[in-house]
Amino acid sequence: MKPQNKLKKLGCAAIAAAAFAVTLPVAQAEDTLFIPSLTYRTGPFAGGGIPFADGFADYFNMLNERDGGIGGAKLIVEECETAYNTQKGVECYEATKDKGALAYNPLSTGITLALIPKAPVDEIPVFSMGYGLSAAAIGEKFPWTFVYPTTYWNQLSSILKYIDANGGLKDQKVGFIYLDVGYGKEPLPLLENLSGTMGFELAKYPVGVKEMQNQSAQWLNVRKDKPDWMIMWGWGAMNPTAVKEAAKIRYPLDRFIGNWWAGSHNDLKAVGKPGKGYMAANFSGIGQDFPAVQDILKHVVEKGNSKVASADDVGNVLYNRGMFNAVILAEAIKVAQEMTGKAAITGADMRVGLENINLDEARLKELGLEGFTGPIKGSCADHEGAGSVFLQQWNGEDWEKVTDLIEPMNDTVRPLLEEAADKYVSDKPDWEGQTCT
Amino acid sequence: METFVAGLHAFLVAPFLDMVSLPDFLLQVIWEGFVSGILYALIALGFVLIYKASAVFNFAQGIMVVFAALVLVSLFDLGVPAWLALIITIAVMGLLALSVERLVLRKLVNQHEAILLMATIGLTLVLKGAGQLVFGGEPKSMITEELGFSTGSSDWEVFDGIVIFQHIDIAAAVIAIIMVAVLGVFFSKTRIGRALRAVADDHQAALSVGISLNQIWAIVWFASGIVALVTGIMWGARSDVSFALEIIALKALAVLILGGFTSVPGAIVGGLIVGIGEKLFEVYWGPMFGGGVEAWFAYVLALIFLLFRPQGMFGERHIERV
Amino acid sequence: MSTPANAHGDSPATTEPGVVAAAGDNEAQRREQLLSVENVTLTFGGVKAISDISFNILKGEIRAIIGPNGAGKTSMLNVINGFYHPQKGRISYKGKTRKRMKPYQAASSGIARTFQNVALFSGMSTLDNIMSGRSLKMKRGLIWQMLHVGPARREEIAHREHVEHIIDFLEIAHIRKQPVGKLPYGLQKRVELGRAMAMEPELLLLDEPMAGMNLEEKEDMSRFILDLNSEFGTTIALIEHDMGVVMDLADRVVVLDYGQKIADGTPAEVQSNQNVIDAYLGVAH
Amino acid sequence: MFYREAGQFKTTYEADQAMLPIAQDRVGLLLILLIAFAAIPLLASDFFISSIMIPFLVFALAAVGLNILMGYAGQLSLGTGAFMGVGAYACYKLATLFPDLNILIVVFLSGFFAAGIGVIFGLPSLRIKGLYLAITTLAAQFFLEWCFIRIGWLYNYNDSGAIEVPQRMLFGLAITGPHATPITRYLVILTIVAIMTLVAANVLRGRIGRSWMMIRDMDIAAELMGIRPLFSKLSAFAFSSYYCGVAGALMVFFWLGSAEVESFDINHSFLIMFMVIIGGMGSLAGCFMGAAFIWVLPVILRAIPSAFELNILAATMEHISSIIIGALIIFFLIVEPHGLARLWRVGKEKLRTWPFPYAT
Repeated sequence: MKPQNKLKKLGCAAIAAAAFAVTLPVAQAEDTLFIPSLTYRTGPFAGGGIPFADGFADYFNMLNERDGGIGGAKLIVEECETAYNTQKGVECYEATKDKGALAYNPLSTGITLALIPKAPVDEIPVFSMGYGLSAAAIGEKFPWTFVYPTTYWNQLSSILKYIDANGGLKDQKVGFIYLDVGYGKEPLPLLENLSGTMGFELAKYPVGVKEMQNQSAQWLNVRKDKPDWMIMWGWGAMNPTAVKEAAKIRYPLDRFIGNWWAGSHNDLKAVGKPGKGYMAANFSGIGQDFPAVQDILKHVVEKGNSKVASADDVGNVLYNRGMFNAVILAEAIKVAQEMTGKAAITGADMRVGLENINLDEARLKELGLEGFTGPIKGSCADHEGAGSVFLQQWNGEDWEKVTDLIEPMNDTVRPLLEEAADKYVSDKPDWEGQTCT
Repeated sequence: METFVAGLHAFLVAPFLDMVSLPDFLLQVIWEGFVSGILYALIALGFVLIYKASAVFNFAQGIMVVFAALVLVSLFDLGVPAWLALIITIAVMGLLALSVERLVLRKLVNQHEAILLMATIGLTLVLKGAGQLVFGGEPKSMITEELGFSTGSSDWEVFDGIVIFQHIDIAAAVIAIIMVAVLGVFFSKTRIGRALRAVADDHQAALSVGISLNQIWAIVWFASGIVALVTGIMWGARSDVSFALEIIALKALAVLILGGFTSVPGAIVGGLIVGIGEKLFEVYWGPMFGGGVEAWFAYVLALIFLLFRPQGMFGERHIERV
Repeated sequence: MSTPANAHGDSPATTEPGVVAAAGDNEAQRREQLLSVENVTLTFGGVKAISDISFNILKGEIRAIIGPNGAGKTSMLNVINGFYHPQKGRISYKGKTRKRMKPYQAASSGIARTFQNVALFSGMSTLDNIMSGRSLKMKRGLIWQMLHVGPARREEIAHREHVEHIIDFLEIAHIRKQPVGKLPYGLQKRVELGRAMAMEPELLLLDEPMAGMNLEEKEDMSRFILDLNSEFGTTIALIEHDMGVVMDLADRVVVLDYGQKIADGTPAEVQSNQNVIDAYLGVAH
Repeated sequence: MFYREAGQFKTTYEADQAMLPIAQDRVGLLLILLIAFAAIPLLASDFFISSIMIPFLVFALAAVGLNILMGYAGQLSLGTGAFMGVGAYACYKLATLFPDLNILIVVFLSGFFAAGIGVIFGLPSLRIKGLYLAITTLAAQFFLEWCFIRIGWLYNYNDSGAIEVPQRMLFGLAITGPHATPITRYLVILTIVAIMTLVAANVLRGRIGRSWMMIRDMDIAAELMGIRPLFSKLSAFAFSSYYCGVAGALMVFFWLGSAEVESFDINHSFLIMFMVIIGGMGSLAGCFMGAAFIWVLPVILRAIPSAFELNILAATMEHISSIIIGALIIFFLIVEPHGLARLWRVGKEKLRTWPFPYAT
């Protein structure tokens, strides 16, 4: 027996092993800041993922073009496609974490949940901007996770506050239509709790991921139950279908409020005029009338360095939200640089930066984002910033901001968040929190 | 014991009382079920056409629906007039049929049905990738009005209430009926149609009387492509055109179980049973289980049905021989 | 069709006359009855495949079932091993009357068979096909199978030895490891016989064991059947179209036509029966 | 010339019945195991281990499970994803209900739940065959998915609706949870997969495996030879689902770390079916080849743009890889419907007779 043919037999495995055995060293000739961007430009939710990813990338590009990066260090944004799929998301994480990743924006509840336990081990913070696990707002329990500017729970409280201020909430019937996955179910504990304390009746209408475009049964039930208000936690193709169905059963659309993932331009353009009156929460400004957005147009889009299909897409709801995500990260990088005194920071530095973020009105103006959003101030204990949301309304062709910022009912929500955080940690005996003084 | 009786009452009696107490609402539920049933039936019809003529279980039918609708909408977005976009889309579906026949089916003649199924799943991946590559992943809205369909609705006042009919739904029903009628005439009156049936009955016999199998295959795939386009327009008008639609097409598989793989009337009746059945079940029984039962109702119905009638609704009992 | 006389002349089995003589009428009467079929009727949706047929099979004999195409011969075998369930009639096997029986119950009570159109396990090798005949004889449970050590392994080896004897007996050692799907038809028939033999049946049903074979292959097959009958004492019921073969092999013959029994007796009796001659020469149809 | 069995005489049936009767194959397998157990942990990067090897092993095990059902017993199933889910949720429940029970025992126990559910949804196979059966297994897929969402008890009423893996130790080493290193998790999975594959090979070459193949090749003949279809088909469903269940438990506990229902959706059923088809129905080695092909190829394709500094969007690459995989599936079906395993065997046959191509 000779060995040659064995080599052939093992060829595949050997080549693969050799190819991946050595990780390529990251070139550190000049200081760089590496930011992985987990995107979903494909799959059933691509409609929301694409503008978000564009806004995210364009803002960092703009900083590179305009300011030469942050603190002299160039920003490198590497996209990794997850298709909103947890397994691919974890793969993206594994593939990029050793390149000096500063923070992860998982952009899906499933991926967020998978990354939260990994963050303290690999010392890379997870920044799930207004999504993921609401309980992660509790900084003592989740040192490595941030949810600025607010959580699903606080957002829900803002929406309920709006309802309360517009005709009262007591003894009303509130319908909650939601995507039947972790994301949609996330606010249910709070909703059930508040329905008791605030005295409204709750009706739940789950929409399966496979049934997103087939909601007539849910809306028939709505027609039967006649709730006074409808709240939606929807995403992707679920949103336009829901608004269409609501219009079909002649539900008063100005009493139908979506959360901030259920109010994008994509969603309502697919509905058009019949969607007039539908409202949605938002925490990032709409349109191009912000100096920062103008800078993006000037430095990135007009030079052809953006992936947006047309310049008109800049400034739409999800584009601006992606940009806002980048703004917070950029600000955290800047804070971290100032606190550590080095340009090329690490994930651990980034955590400190995120914790000490302070986007007040003055700073927002400096950034060219006056009136874009409410102020955000983080702390060791508060990884949420208890930000406010405003409501926007579809006028048949475009979104209009129709309310001022509505403060959340933080006093009610915070204890519940703490309870939830305790519960999350309770069955993990070796979970490491932090003490804030 | 009491809870058991109460549960039994809630399951077996209360839903029917509900139905009777709001008859106009019941009618609305049945109408909604009827419309989605029609759409399931149309997808199933595409399956049946291909299976009848080539014994290929075309898993790609669902993605063909999305693909056709995407081509149409994207052409319109590029500034092509609606009527021209429609014609070009039909041509694209024809081209697709030809290439599927040339590149895939011709090479897989006489293979086991599982292999052919797999090939169409491969085709699904190709179409999905190509569709997103060319047209992008964003959902698009169907050009309903531009194609001449009304987006309004009409009310029917009955039983002290109203039943709302969307015009587009009525159009879907009418078009489905016309298509089934046209297919019926096509199968029984035209030369190609008769050839198709000959192929369905016996491939070799059909070959021996000089019918080109390749031609037939291309034709049935084209026909299913057109059925897919119609389905895509109708469903797209109800929600939007996106790849999320593909998963709904899987329901047509349950329809096929009820109706049988080769029966056109079976596809229609099966589609309506699934459509109306799942709406009734979701609306009247769903809340008992926390809702969302629509996701599995059709399949479980098909499974139970098969246990009692393995040959399907219109199939004949098969005698096994050794 | 070749005349019986011719076929007899070509028969290679020179020891045969002795066997036939031993199975004379009186002798048969004294023998124990292994299986009896009484007034069996089988219909498929109104079409009568078998109507009111009775006959018996004695222990140790070779019983032939003959008749023109569509006479109901294969249906008869299907009834005997429980694949079809007759609407009327009784079947007694080893003295016990059975009503409705599943095929696998028939198999475990000692009935094996081969098929008109070879029904081998096409994805498996010759060896595995014949080993599959030992399924009922192998007893070791899942846990032992999973470990494949000790008893399970010893059992496997013991049965392998038995199967190797059959392979030697049927002279198919050279194709032991080949997938059966690619074997020529004659060999496939032989493997199928081997598979049935591996079950060590008391009653072996052969459905046209020589269909489509050339003369040489038929001679081989006849030899195997006779040896099987005489060496192992297996009772055999066979369907065969070649009258020469039937006349040479069978102790007694039952003739079916259009689902009805038209004759029953020794080959000589049947051969001279007017009904049989009419059926075969096509007087009625 | 080198791959030849001339001179290797078998003098006992035992030697002839060995799993790999040819000496070269035995050495080859040994080498593969050596690489898997020693070379990869020593040399490979974390990314290679945690994003390529671990998923590859998990999917290979699931593919073994499905192949038992599809390739050996001839029963089509589209419910693999859900059966994996049953294993994963069972594992989670057991691990949290009995925190002191060794996690490996929990993993092996959880397979039994999957097996039980598999048997229930295998019942229609007694009356239905082929594609009809495949569609009824969709009922299992969608019904179970719904259960995973709707029955809060299954995920301990977590607010997130997901199951989260607790940390568990073995010999003082964390083997699950975020502190378990990729190499530890890899070695645990590798050991389990190796043992379970060996067990599958043993069962498949014995009486039970043969009875499955009999049902697959000619169910009527099998029944006439004493195989009870009820027992045989259901045991195949049970055995197959057990494997899928363990694979699902491994997937969540040793790879993902947490999972929602989407980790067990219909796409996973298809993914594993592709692996079986591409690898080769009725071949255990094929399961590994198929899993490697289907899982590793997209990873490599994704790595191409950054490796060559091409300015291609990750999403574009995703679409292209979907097209390529789809086209390859069709290509394989046309060229060799029996998969990579058959290609490999044909290659070996050629090698055996080389340089005399006709000496078979």
